[in-house]
Amino acid sequence: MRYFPNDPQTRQEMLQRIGVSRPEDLFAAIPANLQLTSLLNISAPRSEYALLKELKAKAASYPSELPSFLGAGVYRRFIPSAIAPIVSRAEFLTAYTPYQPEVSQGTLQAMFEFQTMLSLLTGMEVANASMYEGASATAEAVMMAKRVYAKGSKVLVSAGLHPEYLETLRTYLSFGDLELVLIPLQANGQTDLEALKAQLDETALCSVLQRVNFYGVIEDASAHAALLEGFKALNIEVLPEMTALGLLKTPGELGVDIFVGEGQSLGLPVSYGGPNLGVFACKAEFMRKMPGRLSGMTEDSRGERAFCLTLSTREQHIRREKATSNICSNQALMALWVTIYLSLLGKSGLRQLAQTNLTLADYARQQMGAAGLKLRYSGAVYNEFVLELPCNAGLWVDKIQHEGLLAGVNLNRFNAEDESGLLLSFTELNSKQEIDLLVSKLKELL
Amino acid sequence: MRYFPNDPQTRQEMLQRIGVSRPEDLFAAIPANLQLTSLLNISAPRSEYALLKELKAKAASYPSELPSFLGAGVYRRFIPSAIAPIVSRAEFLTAYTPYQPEVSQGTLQAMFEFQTMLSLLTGMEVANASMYEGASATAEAVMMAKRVYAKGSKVLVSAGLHPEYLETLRTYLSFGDLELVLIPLQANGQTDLEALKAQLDETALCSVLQRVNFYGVIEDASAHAALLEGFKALNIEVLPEMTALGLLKTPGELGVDIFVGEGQSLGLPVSYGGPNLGVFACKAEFMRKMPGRLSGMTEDSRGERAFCLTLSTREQHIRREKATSNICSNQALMALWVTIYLSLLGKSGLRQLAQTNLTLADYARQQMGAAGLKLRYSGAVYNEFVLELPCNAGLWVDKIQHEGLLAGVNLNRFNAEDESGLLLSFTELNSKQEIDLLVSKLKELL
Amino acid sequence: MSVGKHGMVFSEPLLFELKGGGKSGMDLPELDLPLIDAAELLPAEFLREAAELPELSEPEVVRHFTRLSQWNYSVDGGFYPLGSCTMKYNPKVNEVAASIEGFANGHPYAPYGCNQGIKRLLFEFEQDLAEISGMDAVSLHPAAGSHGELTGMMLIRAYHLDRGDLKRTKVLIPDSAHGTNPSSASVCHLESVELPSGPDGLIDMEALDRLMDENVAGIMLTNPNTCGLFETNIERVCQLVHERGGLVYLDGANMNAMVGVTRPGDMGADVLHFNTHKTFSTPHGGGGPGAGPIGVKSLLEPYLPRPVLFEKDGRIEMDFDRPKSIGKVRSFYGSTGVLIRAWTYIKTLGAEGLREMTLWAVTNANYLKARLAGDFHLPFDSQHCMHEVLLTDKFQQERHVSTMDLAKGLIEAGFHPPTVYFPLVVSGALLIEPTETESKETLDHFADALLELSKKSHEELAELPKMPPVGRVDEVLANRKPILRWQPES
Amino acid sequence: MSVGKHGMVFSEPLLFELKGGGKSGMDLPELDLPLIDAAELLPAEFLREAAELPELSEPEVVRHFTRLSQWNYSVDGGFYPLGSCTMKYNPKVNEVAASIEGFANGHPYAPYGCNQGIKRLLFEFEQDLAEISGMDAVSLHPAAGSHGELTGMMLIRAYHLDRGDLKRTKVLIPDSAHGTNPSSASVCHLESVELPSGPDGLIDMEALDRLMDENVAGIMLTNPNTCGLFETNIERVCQLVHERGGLVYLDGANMNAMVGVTRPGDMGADVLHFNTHKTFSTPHGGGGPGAGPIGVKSLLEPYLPRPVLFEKDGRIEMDFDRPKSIGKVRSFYGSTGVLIRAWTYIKTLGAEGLREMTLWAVTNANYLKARLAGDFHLPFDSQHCMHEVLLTDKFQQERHVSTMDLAKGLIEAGFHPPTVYFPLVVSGALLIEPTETESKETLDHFADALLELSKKSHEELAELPKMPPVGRVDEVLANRKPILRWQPES
Ligand SMILES: Cc1ncc(COP(=O)(O)O)c(C=O)c1O
Ligand SMILES: Cc1ncc(COP(=O)(O)O)c(C=O)c1O
Repeated sequence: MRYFPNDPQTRQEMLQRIGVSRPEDLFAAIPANLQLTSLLNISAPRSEYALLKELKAKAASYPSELPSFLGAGVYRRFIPSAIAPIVSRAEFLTAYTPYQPEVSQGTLQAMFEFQTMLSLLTGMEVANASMYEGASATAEAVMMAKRVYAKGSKVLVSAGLHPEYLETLRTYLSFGDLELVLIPLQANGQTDLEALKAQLDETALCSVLQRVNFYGVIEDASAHAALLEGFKALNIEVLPEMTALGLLKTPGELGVDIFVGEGQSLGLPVSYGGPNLGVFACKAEFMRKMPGRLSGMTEDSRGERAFCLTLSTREQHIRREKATSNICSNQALMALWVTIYLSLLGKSGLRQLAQTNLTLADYARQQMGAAGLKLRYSGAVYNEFVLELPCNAGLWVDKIQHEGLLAGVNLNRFNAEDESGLLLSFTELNSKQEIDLLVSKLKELL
Repeated sequence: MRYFPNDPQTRQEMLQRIGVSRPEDLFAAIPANLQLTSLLNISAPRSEYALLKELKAKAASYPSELPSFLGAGVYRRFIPSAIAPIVSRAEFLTAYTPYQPEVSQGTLQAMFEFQTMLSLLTGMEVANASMYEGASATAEAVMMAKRVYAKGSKVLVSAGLHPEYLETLRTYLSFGDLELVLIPLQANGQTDLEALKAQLDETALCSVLQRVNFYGVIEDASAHAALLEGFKALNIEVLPEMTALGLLKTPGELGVDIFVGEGQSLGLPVSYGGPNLGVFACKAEFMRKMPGRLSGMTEDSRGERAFCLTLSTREQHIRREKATSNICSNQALMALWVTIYLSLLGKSGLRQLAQTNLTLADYARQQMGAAGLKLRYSGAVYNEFVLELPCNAGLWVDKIQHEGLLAGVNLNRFNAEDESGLLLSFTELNSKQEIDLLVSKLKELL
Repeated sequence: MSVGKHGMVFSEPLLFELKGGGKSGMDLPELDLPLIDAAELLPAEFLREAAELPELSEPEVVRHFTRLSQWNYSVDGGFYPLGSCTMKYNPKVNEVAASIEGFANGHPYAPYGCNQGIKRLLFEFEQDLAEISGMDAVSLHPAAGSHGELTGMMLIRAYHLDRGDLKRTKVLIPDSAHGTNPSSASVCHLESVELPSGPDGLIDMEALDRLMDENVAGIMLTNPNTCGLFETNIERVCQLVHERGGLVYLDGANMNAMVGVTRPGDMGADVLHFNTHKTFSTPHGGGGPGAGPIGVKSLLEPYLPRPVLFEKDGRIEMDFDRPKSIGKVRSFYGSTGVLIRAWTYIKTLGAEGLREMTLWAVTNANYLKARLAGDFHLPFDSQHCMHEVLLTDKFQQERHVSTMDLAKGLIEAGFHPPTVYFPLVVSGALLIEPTETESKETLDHFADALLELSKKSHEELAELPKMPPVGRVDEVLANRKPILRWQPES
Repeated sequence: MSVGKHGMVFSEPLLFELKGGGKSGMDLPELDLPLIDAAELLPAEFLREAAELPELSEPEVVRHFTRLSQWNYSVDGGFYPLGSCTMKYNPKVNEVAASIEGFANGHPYAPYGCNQGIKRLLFEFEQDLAEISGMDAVSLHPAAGSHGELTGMMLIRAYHLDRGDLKRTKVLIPDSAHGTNPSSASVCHLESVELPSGPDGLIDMEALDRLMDENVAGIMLTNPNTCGLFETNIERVCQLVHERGGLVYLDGANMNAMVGVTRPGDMGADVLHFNTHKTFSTPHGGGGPGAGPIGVKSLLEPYLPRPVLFEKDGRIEMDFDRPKSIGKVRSFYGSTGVLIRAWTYIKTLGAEGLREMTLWAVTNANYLKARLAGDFHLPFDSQHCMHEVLLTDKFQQERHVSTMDLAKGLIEAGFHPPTVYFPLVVSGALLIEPTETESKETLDHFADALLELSKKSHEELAELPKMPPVGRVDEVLANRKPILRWQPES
């Protein structure tokens, strides 16, 4: 076994020093009836060559080469080649949580830079070092709201929230006594703020709004914020497609209390939806109520700038059952990845990227409109929108796959009654040419 | 341009400090008529995404997935995943020649380890830190022989030497006054030692023998060495497929004076034949006549073990026209790659690898023999041999490619008169199953 | 190997302190359309000023992060015996596996058939984990161990609630447990009741008997526990809990002491989590990502997060129609990229290799124990240790030398310190987990270094470490005056 | 950025000193046949004892080389202004390009059609190099710059010999030339005649006139020369050489000062080499691999190494039928993996980017010159420098401070030293080449450090460097008692 360094003779020496004759003797504390007497029913050891061959065969079922309009919470991004070689440097890859700051300044400074980068991007005062991913981070935001506003009990949630986030939130809430109230969308695809208003009272714990909502429509976040004024309910913004912040007003400017994002959209591989990256930021006043790790700037014994984990008294390893979250291992490497991505992209790059997404989606809307196809919602969009197909979306998507396009997400997946909705996403990896091809396929339906 | 760090304003500051207003002013020393007045006729800048797409499309013409029996000087090897991440560590990849030992101990120790590893593998007393590749290294060996034995003038070369090595040697010799005499092969595929004997006299500078010769036949190196005894002619051994040293007697044991190998066979990617790796080793007595870099063990100012480039007085940057070779940049990273490969493979692994190659080639020989196919030579082989096809080898190879096999090297490429010879190579990447398929295709010819 | 040397490591400003302006380190794909200004399409009040991200070239970014990396200690760089974390070697082939194009690009909502390959892999992985743990079903959704704990506790709660047993709102947790256990319990509104350990470091059966009542949903225990000891009474514990209507959660962080040798499912556990980033060699990444698959007995299967994978007509399908499911605990289906690595590891080792792994992980720990016993206090010595050994600074404290001093001294000597001051059941804990991928040679170097340090005075150690890029870091200051982001100088 | 700090770097024994035995760090592919013992197939006298290679596990090997790497200075880690070597940033995308499966696996003797893609790429690359240099044809065979020189000189000899001009056995080489020039000339049996530089560091036209006779095959010159100066008389030089029957070889190591601005072909060069590992950003790899393509005017085209690429019916073919070819200079067709990287670089920059590259490489060098002039002796100051600036230690020598002292002081300050004591035409040379991929910020740090060092005493500097893993290394000892391999202790 190529991973085990001690040869049989060395092992004998070690066992001798320990005072046993076989390694099995070391397990004497395990009752005999619990000890396995035969090998596990798992395949025999296999060579690296054979395994890579099998892995490639398995991966080959995915048609990577096809133009794709799949989004809906996980976005295809151009990923510069410069990121992976840095992230996979053993010093980042094979270290763990920087508990010992003297030998972890690289991780700690990168975490601090991530926090800063996300603060700059969101306009929020404090960002943490990562959560698992967007959906559970949304649940954490609601739980944090409860720590901030103990009297609140009603969780107001826009129906524009990603269905999987919503389902996750429901799961988290189902064991406590918070009540989840769903606020419907209007015909234009924006959240019905009147309906929200009707629910606002002192029992309202928070209002959860996905700013570019699941159906691609940009919410009127200022109006949302204005509505919440005068209530204790916290303003929680969710944003899976974070590149929208290359154009859209920051949650910070909009008075958001807690911001939750999905960092996958900032240059992480799609990777079947994981590992992804929960982005979590809030107002400074709530800092000590926040979940997750934080890197702080401090000094070393020589008086030089240094970094260390800080405000750990919020965390499970100190606070145990009273911690602000149970999170321990998190998405540190993904946060590093995103930090490098944003460093490379930079100020002007981010803007250009967002405008590119906007341009492509707009071109598609125009072309589809011109072709007589029906858009489900009229609200302004960023890089996604819903098409109302004149046929069964699932069947059409499967058919079109064989014609060489991954045409979009069939909304039936999230709503059994929705048979015609197709959610299309446009990123910098798409082109006019691909959109023209898509439109030509769609035209065949008319 | 993403590779240039200075923004326009900084550039202005710099130009100002220099005292010019435009960068073009810095080129005033270039006569005006030599200055280009328009852009080069080279494509416009292209994005990383577009280029990688194009590169993948270009690479796709090669059918990597097909079973392959191509060898003939460049060998398909199983390459463990652990090598690339180390070799591509920036500290190895983006450093240069370790002229400043204080900041290059990593490269220097690895070079020293390579030299040791190759000494152990070949049984030769001294190995250098690398040559470009096998063919030019063979020419360097002959030129070195001339430095050792100044009176020699006749270069005896076995016809079993790789044709491209032979052609390279001819090129190098064509500007001096050494005479190249080709020693033919016998019917069994071994070099005709009688013919060699007839050429041996005091004008014989050296005898160049490829031990596992180009046609796959293992030469009788002991007899060759015995023959040279009593003559001043140097015994030069060439070995493109170095894994044969997992089984075969070392050149050191056989009294070889200069050994030349192609390190590609020790775990480097095929990569269309380059970059590859010249391995060069010799007896200690010739050390100061050797070409190429050497890392030596010494001490630092604290009395601790350290390494540095040594015997540099042989080299071009010191000795200029009197240097032992003109080589400067070499194949350092390839040497590192091979060092890691051999470290992973280890003593038992190398033996197993060589036996695997031997086993597969033997199985193929047995099966083909049993099927009534004709082998060109009867001599013992390692992992390659020549099949005498009952048809035009070139046409058959092209046809069989379309049936899903890269069936071997058509020898017509090297000899216009040879229309039926097919050189087959078997490595650990082949299998019984693949060989059975090949044999079944070959049977169709009978 | 152990002796520290100076190195090629330099100071490096913050990203935001590098001079930028007007550049980008990334070229976006060419757009075959004229770029539309956002202001033409979106209402002005929707739009922002450009975010003040750094403006750097690719070489600057690469150098910045390369330099930062050079300040980190890592498994590839040295011995990292962080107890409870299983810092074993992370095989390089695993990284190759996860980055294969079809995996890296696979979209979770792609049409029928596209993801058969990855689904098959995940299904196989579930089966292997079930076999390894002796459980009936596995869910790969949880993102890390603690997320697995939470999911598992939700299942236990769902089970009781489904049976109408509404009063079970407490959970027993040994005092030696990891902090995530009580914390995870809290997140799903279970009240933690601390179960004191006996003098042998094991579960105190009397206390269990006393505390396990009809308000208790179950027990969350770690086996081997965080003292490196196998809970010898594990069957009786499970039996007792079960008899009184509770369920057993087993924290599988320490599976590296059990794989191929014994199975939690056979002991009586109803639900457990795995840490792929511990037992199954996926890299720790400076804090993550991990993955925390859970295994359950069939009584909990109906409550598993949705969707659940199953095989039908030779294809792997997803079952969304799970009426009793707790629902989702995250978006999509898990840390797939991490799970691919873990699959590769299990398939590489195979049944034989997995057992070897455990045997030699435990041997390595006991070898260190043998080397250090005598000079260090062993708080619990009734059995061989499992895959990690717990020491304390009791003997050293007699000379005012603390665990912290020893830890910083180890840094100076070129090692990563063990886990310190955990578990909390002993004072001045040093929890040392060597893992099976370390050589005797390395263990000897480490033991030699620790033995030498243990003889030093507090004064000598207090100045250490001197060698790393920074001296001892002032964590108190960081807490008192939190600076959590860089601010432009105004 | 410039200030050195201590780091995570440890001592490491030799590979052969690590304890091994009975293990391998590699699993070979499964063999579906019984393994045959070699003794059954081969005569016993052919066979060896197993080679005493190390027997290590994968984790040990990975850690060993990771630790070694941590002792190296690198471009990604810091400023590396090694003159004449163009240590620019090596883009990461180039590495991805070369490792694409079809390229990495492509066998040079594969049947018809398999290698169309790589041949097309190489053909395009030849065309781009011809355009960049103003030459008529390009060969990609040579493995590095010096190999290119040798090949080029062979072409020149072949040309003369082909014309029956047998007496041209000398070659003129300026005294400032790189050592490879005279050495390459020697390998193809040309006698080097040193051409003294004028007081301005440029070719002395009178000396040229005197030495250029009918026994001279040609001249080998470097432009810009190794003093960082453009040979202003280049056209007259070429003209004179041509008039007297010689040919002009241009050492293209310094192309980074010319691409997109001026072309050697237009100056009169007949043959030149490129160093892809300098101008075209392919990594230096601790000494290689490089690639040294050559460009020629049409008069030398018939002699190019075989085979030559050409286009026919939309396909790229290889022409082996070249009766006047010098033959091959290596096996196969060149350092393909390196050439793929260089192609990617050229296509990334495009015409605009290539010119920018040159403009800013020269600007960076002149900026350093401006910062350092006054405090350092500039031996030649008649023109702006090109992409590198040559200083000497003349002023510092007044206080007994040498170039060597400054170099080691720079190491201590966190920089790689410039090229030292080359070119030989000045005493105590410091040849500084910043390249275009360095920021002003870095240049300023470097200039500040060098200016500070230049004020130190010899005594202060003699002790440096202190920070790297080793102190000053005893090269004299290494030469006196060469130890070139590890020996098992007997
Ligand atoms: C015993 C124990 N349980 C649980 C956890 C939590 O696992 P994770 O960090 O994967 O969330 C840890 C992590 O260190 C642990 O040591
Ligand atoms: C001026 C000059 N010419 C030629 C060479 C030789 O090039 P290579 O090292 O690629 O053989 C060099 C290398 O440093 C050089 O600086």
